[in-house]
Amino acid sequence: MRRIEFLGLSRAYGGQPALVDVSLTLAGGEIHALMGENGAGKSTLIRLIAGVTRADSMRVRIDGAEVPLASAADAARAGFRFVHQELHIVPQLSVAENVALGRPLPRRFGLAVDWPRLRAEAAAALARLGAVGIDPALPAGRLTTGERMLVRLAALLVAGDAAPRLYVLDEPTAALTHAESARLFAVLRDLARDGAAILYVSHRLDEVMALCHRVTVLRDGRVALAGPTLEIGRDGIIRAMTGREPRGAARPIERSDAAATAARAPVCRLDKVAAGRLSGLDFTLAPGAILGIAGLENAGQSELLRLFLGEGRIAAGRLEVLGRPRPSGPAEAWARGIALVPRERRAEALMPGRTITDNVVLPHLGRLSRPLGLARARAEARMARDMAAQVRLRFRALGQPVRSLSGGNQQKVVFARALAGAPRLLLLDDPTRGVDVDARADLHELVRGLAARGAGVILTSTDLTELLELGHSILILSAGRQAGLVPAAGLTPETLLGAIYRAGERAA
Amino acid sequence: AEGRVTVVTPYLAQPGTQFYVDGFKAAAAEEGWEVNVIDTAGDIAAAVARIEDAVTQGVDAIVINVDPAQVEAGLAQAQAAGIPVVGMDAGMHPMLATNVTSNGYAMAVETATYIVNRIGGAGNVVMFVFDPFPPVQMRGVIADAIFANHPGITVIDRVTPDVQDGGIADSRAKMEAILAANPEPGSIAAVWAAWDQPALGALQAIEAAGRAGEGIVITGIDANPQARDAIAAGGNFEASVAQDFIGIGRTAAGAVARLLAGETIREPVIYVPTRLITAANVAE
Amino acid sequence: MRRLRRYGTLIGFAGIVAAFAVLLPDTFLTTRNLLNISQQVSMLAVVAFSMTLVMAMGDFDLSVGSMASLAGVTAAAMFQAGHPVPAGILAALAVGLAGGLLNGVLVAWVGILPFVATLGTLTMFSGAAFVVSDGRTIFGRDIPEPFAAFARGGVEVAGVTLPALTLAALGVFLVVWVLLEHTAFGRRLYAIGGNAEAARLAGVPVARLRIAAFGLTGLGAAAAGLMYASRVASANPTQGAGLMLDAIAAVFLGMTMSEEGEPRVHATLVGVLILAVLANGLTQLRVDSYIREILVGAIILAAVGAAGLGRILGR
Amino acid sequence: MRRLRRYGTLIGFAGIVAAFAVLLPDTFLTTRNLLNISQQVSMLAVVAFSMTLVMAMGDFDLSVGSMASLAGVTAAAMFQAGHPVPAGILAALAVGLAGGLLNGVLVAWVGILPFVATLGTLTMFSGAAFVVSDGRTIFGRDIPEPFAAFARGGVEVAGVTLPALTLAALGVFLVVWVLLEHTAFGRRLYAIGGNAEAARLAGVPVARLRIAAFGLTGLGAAAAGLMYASRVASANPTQGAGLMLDAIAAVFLGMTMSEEGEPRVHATLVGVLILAVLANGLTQLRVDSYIREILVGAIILAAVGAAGLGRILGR
Ligand SMILES: Nc1ncnc2c1ncn2[C@@H]1O[C@H](COP(=O)(O)OP(=O)(O)OP(=O)(O)O)[C@@H](O)[C@H]1O
Ligand SMILES: Nc1ncnc2c1ncn2[C@@H]1O[C@H](COP(=O)(O)OP(=O)(O)OP(=O)(O)O)[C@@H](O)[C@H]1O
Ligand SMILES: [Mg+2]
Ligand SMILES: [Mg+2]
Repeated sequence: MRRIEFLGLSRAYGGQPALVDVSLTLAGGEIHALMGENGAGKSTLIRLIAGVTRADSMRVRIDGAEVPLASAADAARAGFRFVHQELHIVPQLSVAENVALGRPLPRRFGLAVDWPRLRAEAAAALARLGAVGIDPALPAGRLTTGERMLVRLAALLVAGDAAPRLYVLDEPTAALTHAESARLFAVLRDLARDGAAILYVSHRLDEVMALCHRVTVLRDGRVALAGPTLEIGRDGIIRAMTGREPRGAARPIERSDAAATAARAPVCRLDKVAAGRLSGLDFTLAPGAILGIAGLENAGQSELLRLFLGEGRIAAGRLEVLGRPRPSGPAEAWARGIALVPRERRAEALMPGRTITDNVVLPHLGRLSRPLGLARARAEARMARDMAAQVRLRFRALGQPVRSLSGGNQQKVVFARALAGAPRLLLLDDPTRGVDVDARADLHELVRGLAARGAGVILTSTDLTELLELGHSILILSAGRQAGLVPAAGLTPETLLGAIYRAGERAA
Repeated sequence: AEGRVTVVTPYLAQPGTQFYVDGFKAAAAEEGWEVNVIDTAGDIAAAVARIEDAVTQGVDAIVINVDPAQVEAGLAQAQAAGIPVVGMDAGMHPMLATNVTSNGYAMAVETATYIVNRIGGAGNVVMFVFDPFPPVQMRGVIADAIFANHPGITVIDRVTPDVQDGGIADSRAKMEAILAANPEPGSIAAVWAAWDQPALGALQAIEAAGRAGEGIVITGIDANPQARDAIAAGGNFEASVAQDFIGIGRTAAGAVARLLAGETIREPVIYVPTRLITAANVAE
Repeated sequence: MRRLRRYGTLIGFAGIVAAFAVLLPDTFLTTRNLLNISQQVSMLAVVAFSMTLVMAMGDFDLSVGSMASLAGVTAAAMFQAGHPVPAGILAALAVGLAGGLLNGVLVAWVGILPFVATLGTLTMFSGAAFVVSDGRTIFGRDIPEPFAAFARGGVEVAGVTLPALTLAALGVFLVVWVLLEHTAFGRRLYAIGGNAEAARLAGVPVARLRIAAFGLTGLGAAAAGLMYASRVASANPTQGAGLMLDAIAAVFLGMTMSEEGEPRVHATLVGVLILAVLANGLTQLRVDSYIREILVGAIILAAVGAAGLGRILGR
Repeated sequence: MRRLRRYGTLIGFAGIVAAFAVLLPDTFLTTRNLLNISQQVSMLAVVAFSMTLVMAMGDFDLSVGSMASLAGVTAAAMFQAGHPVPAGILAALAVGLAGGLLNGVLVAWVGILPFVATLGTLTMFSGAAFVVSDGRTIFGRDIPEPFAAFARGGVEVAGVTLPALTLAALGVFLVVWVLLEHTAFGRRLYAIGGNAEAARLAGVPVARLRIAAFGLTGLGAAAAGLMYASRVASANPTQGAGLMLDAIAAVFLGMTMSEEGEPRVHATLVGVLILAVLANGLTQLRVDSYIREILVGAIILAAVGAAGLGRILGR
């Protein structure tokens, strides 16, 4: 059996250690989970072994033999393949070229790219993931988030110069639907059975328990625990991650929160609204209510949320927000107390090069400034510091660029921005993507607290458990149409999934 | 005698400027001066700045090849520091000790009347002009007046070429378009250019269009070596006016020498003679 | 390493100044020469400062040079037609503001890339400058004495006369500095530069701010054009042409000094000074014009190169 | 909507051609005039095509104009010194390649922003061109007849003489097209331009490719400089200066035609043709030169504006 050993990995950023003397042994045929809170150092570890970030120290042995690992090319030669945490596709290139990115392309006459073969190879890799609907010739810029992730995953599977020995995936399921995830797991099990080693990062404990043979837990850049998954168990993993006892199950949904405020004017009211792909939207959101939107990937969840920002043209029906017609655009929306956590944190939410403070206070600048628009740096810093504490952000300084935060902590910055103004309508588009279990519970608590104080919340999530944990009621979207509105109580992820599919079939 | 002299010009890339700078340098070498030539590539404010720098540096004299009115801020500093400034084809100005140049009106008279005579006072004429630059603008005015004085002459186009590339290529493209728009043989009798580069561009366009045989008369001004070659070849480019560039440079150096010797120069402008160049005298 | 990265360009600048101070002990670090430099560079500085506004949004304005020319000839043409000095100045500034707003509308509403939009208006403004001036240089009697006197004037402070042009540039610097560093407006411009789509979704009125910023840049270009016209006591339709590339270069030089490579107006000031000091010092050293050009390029690259190397090694 | 967005610029171009065809029925759409246009624009085209290589990576090369001048005077100076024509051409191309590689190294290894790096080398190359030529125009007997004859020559095909310059530009077009569209090299340049981080993570050798692309752009600029020198049978140290901004404009015009706004060389060709046709047609219409400038700007903006509006409305 093949053994891949990473020994003594260390890396510090600006004097702050992100990884301290971490060692990790992977075996062929095994799926190995790498767990840890946001900022624990998982992605850093992966960037080191991918040769894209310089390690302060690192040794690599494959079957006992030392191998160099100083560049991405070295990693490719060693047979390592990666899907990194952020979605890295090139929108200008075709799907097929994205699948083959960084690999030698098949050629004709030793020069020109052999397009038919390139496409065939990409199509085969995509088919293995069940993504038969994606045309390899299409520009990747036209794909949805989930499809983009599938393209990156397919890139793992195409043939290359060296036989693949190790597959590394950093939170691959964060953007995938249930069905797509299931497909991916089957493929990973196949790859392991064929003798490859797999290193798998996820914050979803269920996945890890079901999929992985062994687990290594990082805490503050050090190995906190390592061993067989089944022996350690759920609670053992959480204890190792947080250093505390696991909390109880999620708080039962308190319907009284909603009931107390139901009498007041609704937060928003939709009367047979049709807009773009959306149709038949007909519901009222009371203060304190949390509405979950469920549906297949691309059923129109994001468009629905964006309606309240003033985007999209309303073709029929009436939409009222906070007692008035909807705002004319995002600027007016934020001013009226409507806040959004967008789906794609990199593309739609963050200014990666700007500081934490800049990112948090952006929509609230008007309120934070003196007359004539003179900015008050101290008030801005205060807001950022308060909110960072509320979302339990792990950061070095408020002045550090958001780019240098871990993925989950970047997401918390987006959350902090949305919560900062004590919004009256909170729109959450898959809001806890990549956030660790513990922090996720905190964020959920914040959302419930906001609702308890009378705000309305509308939420989508690729994670059905999250929808059911937070939502008071669930709206099922099917190809843009409102196909049902049901109380969340009594639903399980399985029954909800069934309802979504049934709605889909009815629509077809 | 020892002497440090700074020459400031925005136009060094122009062939004419290069020659009088050469003339000036040659004379300066004989005098044993240290000469620093500064080109500001068309930027007048930078010319002011460089004059100021020369004053700071404490040179013994400054020579400018730029409209003095526009660099008055620099001239004022020079005057305050007691440093004499000589114009080399610059223009007349009270703060200049003197200006050495050719008579621009006379040059335009010579080429415009050459064309009038050659085409018998009748026909269509294309003019290449450049009004942003006053010395060249006034040539255009003179030529306009002379052509207007002959009812048989029509000016069918008054083109301002793009001079960024030196003026030849764009003039050629413009002339090609004009030829295309006037396809009849004889529909263009002459091309008058306010300096040589457009004339050369027009010549290339006419030859490339296969219309060299129509007898289109081209004239330029400056008689730079490339123009002289063309005139000597006996084609459409028939005449240009030679300024004595070297002479202007040398005369300017002479003026500087007189000033350094403590003399005051009385005349505000010193003219250096020019000469019409045709196939007859081009070989000289 | 991070130090070298951020301060590389500044160290380069200090090195240049030190070198000239040693090579030109009697003339370089004199009050008079420093004031001369400040005055020589004032027009470029004004353009570069206001260019920083649009570059904070990640945009460009290539039309500033021809706008400066247009503003200059507009004022001069007004003077020529007998209007008083304030009227000419106001007209020129109005033209600058209008041209800048046009750029903004083309970029923000019509959706043309800033590079293409301002290249188009560059051509248009330049054509307009030729039309307004009839292609001539307007000078001499046509330029009123008080207008030309401005550039020659100054304010006496503690025995030193601070040139009016220098003070004007300082004023523009202060305005842009306050705008960019101390107002919500400036913070929002930087947000647009950081991620325009994210800024829009976070409630930043992107289109309106873009138009406003381009308007201000146009205004700044017009002010620089007026300063230029006053300094050379004349106006011609091409005199501002050289400003554009130098202004962008100054902003980019400054950008090497900030960690995330965003333009900051005080860094732009350093960029402007590098260009000015090089021109002044090398002239005084009587370096041959041609060699000087090669040197300016090489010195800029060396100064910036230290910063760049720092960034690479720190990765 | 997507159609309008992608084809707006192309429709604009067709509109321009149609307008000139109607206004100039006898002279515009003639073989001779079209060949003239193709020849007039060939040098700009070569620069723009090779510029497309670096712009595919999201970079710029501002030094192409002064590199073209430098290459021209290098060849001419070789001729003047008595070297044969092939030696002069090779020397000029070698200078272009070396200068381009220098740009690449400054950008990829030293880590200087392309804008600053190539602005620095622009100045250096321009200074070098002055030094090589001693600031003069080299012409006449110094330029060997066979060299000048190239630009006057052509290849007779079906009774029409295709100018040699046009054919040279077509050759460069083909090479760049194959490189960008059909080789792994070109596709990786697009990967760098589209998402440099993704390319780096995927193991694309970013630095090496950048250096190679800049090298090729330098080579292209040198080739354009040689074509220019051959066409005007002379070389001076500033004659390429106008090429840079126009080449970038052409690439940007083309970029409005692609979905994700990436430069494509066939789109660059359309951009180049728009500029050339406007210059030719408006001159033939004898539009006043000043008004012509305004019109060129306005027409370009209108042509591109349709594309931009499409993008906005389609959003
Ligand atoms: N480029 C960088 N500059 C400075 N600090 C960094 C940089 N990249 C990562 N860090 C720091 O290193 C630490 C580990 O981050 P890493 O991204 O590895 O966390 P992670 O375990 O992947 O978290 P998540 O689950 O949120 O993705 C964090 O404290 C982060 O702020
Ligand atoms: N800034 C400029 N812009 C356009 N063309 C210019 C410029 N400077 C010079 N030229 C052209 O280059 C030609 C050669 O320059 P030069 O300075 O020798 O002019 P000139 O013939 O000496 O003028 P003058 O009539 O004053 O003696 C000029 O005739 C002029 O047409
Ligand atoms: Mg991570
Ligand atoms: Mg003269």
